[in-house]
Amino acid sequence: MKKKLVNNPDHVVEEMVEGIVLADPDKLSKVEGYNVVVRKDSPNEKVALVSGGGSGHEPTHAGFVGEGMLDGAIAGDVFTSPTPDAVFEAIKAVDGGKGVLLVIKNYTGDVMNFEMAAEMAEAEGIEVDHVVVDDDVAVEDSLYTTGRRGVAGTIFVHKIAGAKAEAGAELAEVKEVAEKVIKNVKTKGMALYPCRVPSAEESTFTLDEDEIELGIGIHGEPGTERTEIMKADDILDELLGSVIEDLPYESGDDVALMINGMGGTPLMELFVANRRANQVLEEKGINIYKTFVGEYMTSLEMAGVSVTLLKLDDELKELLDAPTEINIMK
Amino acid sequence: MKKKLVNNPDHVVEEMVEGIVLADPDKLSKVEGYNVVVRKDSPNEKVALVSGGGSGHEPTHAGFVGEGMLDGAIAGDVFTSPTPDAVFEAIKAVDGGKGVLLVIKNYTGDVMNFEMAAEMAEAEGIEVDHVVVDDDVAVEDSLYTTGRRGVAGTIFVHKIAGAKAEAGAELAEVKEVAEKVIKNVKTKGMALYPCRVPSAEESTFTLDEDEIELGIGIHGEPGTERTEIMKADDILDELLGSVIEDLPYESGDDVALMINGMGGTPLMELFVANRRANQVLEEKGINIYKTFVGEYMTSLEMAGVSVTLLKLDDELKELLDAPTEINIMK
Amino acid sequence: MTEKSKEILDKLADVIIENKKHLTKLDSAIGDGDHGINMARGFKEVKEKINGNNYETNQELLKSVAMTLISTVGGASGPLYGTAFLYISKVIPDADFTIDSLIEIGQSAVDGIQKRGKAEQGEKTMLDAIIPAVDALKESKENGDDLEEALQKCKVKAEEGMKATIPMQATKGRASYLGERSIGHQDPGATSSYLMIKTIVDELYKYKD
Amino acid sequence: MTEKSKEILDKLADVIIENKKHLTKLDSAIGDGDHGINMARGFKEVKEKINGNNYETNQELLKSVAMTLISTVGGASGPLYGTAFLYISKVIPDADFTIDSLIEIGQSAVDGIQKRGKAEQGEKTMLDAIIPAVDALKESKENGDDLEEALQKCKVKAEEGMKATIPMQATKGRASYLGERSIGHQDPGATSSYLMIKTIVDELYKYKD
Ligand SMILES: Nc1ncnc2c1ncn2[C@@H]1O[C@H](COP(=O)(O)OP(=O)(O)O)[C@@H](O)[C@H]1O
Ligand SMILES: Nc1ncnc2c1ncn2[C@@H]1O[C@H](COP(=O)(O)OP(=O)(O)O)[C@@H](O)[C@H]1O
Ligand SMILES: [Mg+2]
Ligand SMILES: [Mg+2]
Ligand SMILES: [Mg+2]
Ligand SMILES: [Mg+2]
Repeated sequence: MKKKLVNNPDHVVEEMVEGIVLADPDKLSKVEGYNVVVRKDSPNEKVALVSGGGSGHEPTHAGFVGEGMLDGAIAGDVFTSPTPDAVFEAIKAVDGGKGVLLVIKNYTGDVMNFEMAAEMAEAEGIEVDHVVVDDDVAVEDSLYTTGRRGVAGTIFVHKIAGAKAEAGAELAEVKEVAEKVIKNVKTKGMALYPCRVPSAEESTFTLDEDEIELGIGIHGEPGTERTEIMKADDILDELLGSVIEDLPYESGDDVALMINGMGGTPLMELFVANRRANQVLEEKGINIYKTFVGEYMTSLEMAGVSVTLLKLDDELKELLDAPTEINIMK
Repeated sequence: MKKKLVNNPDHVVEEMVEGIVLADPDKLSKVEGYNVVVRKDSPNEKVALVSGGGSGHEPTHAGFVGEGMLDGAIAGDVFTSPTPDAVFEAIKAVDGGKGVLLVIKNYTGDVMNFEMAAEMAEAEGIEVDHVVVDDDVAVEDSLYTTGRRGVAGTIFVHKIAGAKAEAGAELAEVKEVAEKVIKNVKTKGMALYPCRVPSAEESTFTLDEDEIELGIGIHGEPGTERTEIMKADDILDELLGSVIEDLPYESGDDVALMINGMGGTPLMELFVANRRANQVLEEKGINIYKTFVGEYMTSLEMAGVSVTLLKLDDELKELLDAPTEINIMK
Repeated sequence: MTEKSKEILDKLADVIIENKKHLTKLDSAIGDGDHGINMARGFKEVKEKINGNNYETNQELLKSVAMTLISTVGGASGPLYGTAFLYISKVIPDADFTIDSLIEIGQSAVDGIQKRGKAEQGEKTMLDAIIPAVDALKESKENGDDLEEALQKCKVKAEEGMKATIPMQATKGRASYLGERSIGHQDPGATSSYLMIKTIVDELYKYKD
Repeated sequence: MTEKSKEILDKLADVIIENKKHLTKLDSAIGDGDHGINMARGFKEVKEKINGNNYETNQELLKSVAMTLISTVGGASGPLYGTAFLYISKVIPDADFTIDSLIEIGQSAVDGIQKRGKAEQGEKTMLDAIIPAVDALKESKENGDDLEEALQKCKVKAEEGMKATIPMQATKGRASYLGERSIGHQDPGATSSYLMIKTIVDELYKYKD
């Protein structure tokens, strides 16, 4: 996959951010000089939610900026965490005096850059706290690693913490509910075909014509296993099986289900995947409270799917259902 | 692209339709024995809107079934128009006594199969009328062809006719506004990479690693021109140029803009395209009333983009803005 | 009486199914590469349908074939062939076929296809195989040919008609999007029509005495 | 005084930019293939920044370098090297470097990187090149080596440390996702650290008298 609909790869993130804001100019604005998208009505008198990371995961993150979800999003270079000054600009733009919660995906670079930004903001008297999302069950969670990666489960953190903030909660309460989501959300993904960053000559990884990769990350980082291509139902059984046994999700649990396309997967295939996920969950007695099928956390044009479960209690259900301007989370 | 997330290709449409309904079981239901999706609350006391066609264009058509848009959608085999009996079932399921409008995309097969279904329905005393969408400016519109193809502009017909029906209009009025949309909507698309139907061994067409196809249809039908890969801005200038001069859209016009991904295009690239489209329209003095960026009318995993303009008057604006359950059209 | 018709239709279905790849390949060149798939899907159903049911009359039998094609083929060819068989079902006698009854059958097929598809001869469609075949029968009638002779001429004309689609530019159906680029390819629908006519002729020939 | 430091930093930037492909390739094997891209982007900015400005003190100069790296490199290496230079800026003298001041500078870099990244020696990171280099300076001080000797030993130890990352299993950063599969590859961050230390040593050596 050499061809791309881009101009100069060095400017692709900036041009994308301009395109995002131009698609919804009444509600979004760009922070001058930075690849930062914020709600046009910022700052609001509420706890503000800020997230961000490398680009290439669209609609994450800027696509979730809007009432009921994020107040600001920082777009780093493709697959590269943004720098602290950009994060700091986002924080300043959205802080309405009630403090800012940073939602960070668990990558060393993201964590450090956001922490530095938090220090900068605190030095200016802005109250800042953060949570780190690590929902990818494909990575071993041990004291001897940097821990699990943050992937599609992040969207549920944005939605639920966003609703809590919108409801007028304090920073500590918003953080608390975000951490409840993080504790109850698990994801596993796979790839059929790799992606290529606009500035690179080659794909980050390669897969043979009869090979797939299970447990892959959203930057084409290696997964847990390379196997022969299987049929969709078997792939789903494998992904969902790992997710279910990890928490574990049990009979009688209410869950939100996300079938997330990695960027190059036809929607047709995501619905075939959703069918099997429903069958498996029904067999296990796990109740689907709400289903999300589509592209939420992509990896450029990677073909593949990830499956996310979030275990819900009454509070999380209410916040998941709360109104938001973000169409694909309604 | 040989690998797909499917089971038996012969059952892919049926499994997809099951997956679609399972994703939204409170609002959608499947007509038993047919690949037909209808609003669960059907029939309603209003003019009903039915569309459909070959599968592989998701979210079209079933993804647009819901309050404010379609009442029913028929999913044919991949890239093959559905049969009249399935269309007839959809008509029967949604008719609430005020008649049914069929929205047909201009392909010989679609037109004939829907017309036969209409005859069947009329024989049972159901009032049926139809419109034929032909927005693809890439095809020459002459008396000596079957005319232009129906592509992404169809979504605007669904939205606006759907809103009119929801508002309580009569069949003739709904048809009239649908035809107004058809007269004012134009589209042109292009492909960077082809798609492959699940049952086939090979892609419908091939493109070299430095080649793109302009004016391509949504089934990989040949376009107007094969050229070397160009940068995004040049591609947009070309597509939008053809669209603008066709109606023509003129300085002072208000338009809705749709930047539609063909299935395998990263959202990042669609936003880069949107940026250029905004620049071009601004230069020409054409006002963008509302922008839609995303996947609306796809062609499986084809990589590429189409650009649609709809010229709006006050009536069309109001109907475009009218509430709908369909998230991506809000 | 329906036994003989059933056998002909069964054989006709086999021929279409055997030619699935061939028809699909022709459609890949100027259409969307599914004509063989569509037709084979439909005629597989036809075989099951007619062999699993008893029909009192040829009319009933043909109507059943028509409805099966209509509800399983899809695409452009589904309604066209479906309507052709539906129109045929209205005129087909239970008596042995004569040149007269064959003309009536053929003309009904053409009427059905034209009613549905609004195409004329020369637009690079199935009609380019069927119309010459019906014309041949009419000519035979005027010339006073016997049935055997008439059938042979009918088959030859259908084949010539099919081949005559090669230099034509399509102005109907999906191939018309190609404009001039549709020239030089044989039309898939004309090909499936020829295969059907050929099979019917060959089968009738078997029973000729 | 800042002229000499500027020259060293300018040379250091050149070396990193020259090694863009090499560092990226190392990162492709066990990371996400952007270390060289990230570092080159940052040090290109550093060159522009320092050559376009006048600085009164080395502290000012180093702080400017730190802030530039922090705001342009991104990824994991941006905040780590940025913090290292920020910490260095707090201790760097304007006087000629001595073993003592070099130890203080090196230790500040280590402190900054550890404050930010919370890694220890042996986790297959940049620290595996830097810590041995600082330890060498400390040893030289105890042994009473002269500056020249100390610098040479420092460079050798940095290179040994970089190479020692090859058999290590990564437990920090992106490479840790690979688990045992990270073994057998040289760490890109340790490599860029070695290149910086080598350049500084070579440049100081030039001015040694
Ligand atoms: N209007 C028409 N009248 C008669 N035959 C037609 C017409 N349009 C298309 N056809 C025939 O249908 C054939 C294509 O059938 P098929 O491939 O099954 O459908 P589709 O074009 O929908 O994929 C063409 O080769 C042509 O012979
Ligand atoms: N916690 C850490 N402490 C010290 N160095 C680290 C740490 N995490 C990563 N590194 C270093 O960073 C290098 C990778 O940098 P880079 O590729 O620029 O960032 P990213 O991993 O975000 O893509 C690794 O080779 C390693 O030496
Ligand atoms: Mg990186
Ligand atoms: Mg077709
Ligand atoms: Mg076809
Ligand atoms: Mg890296």
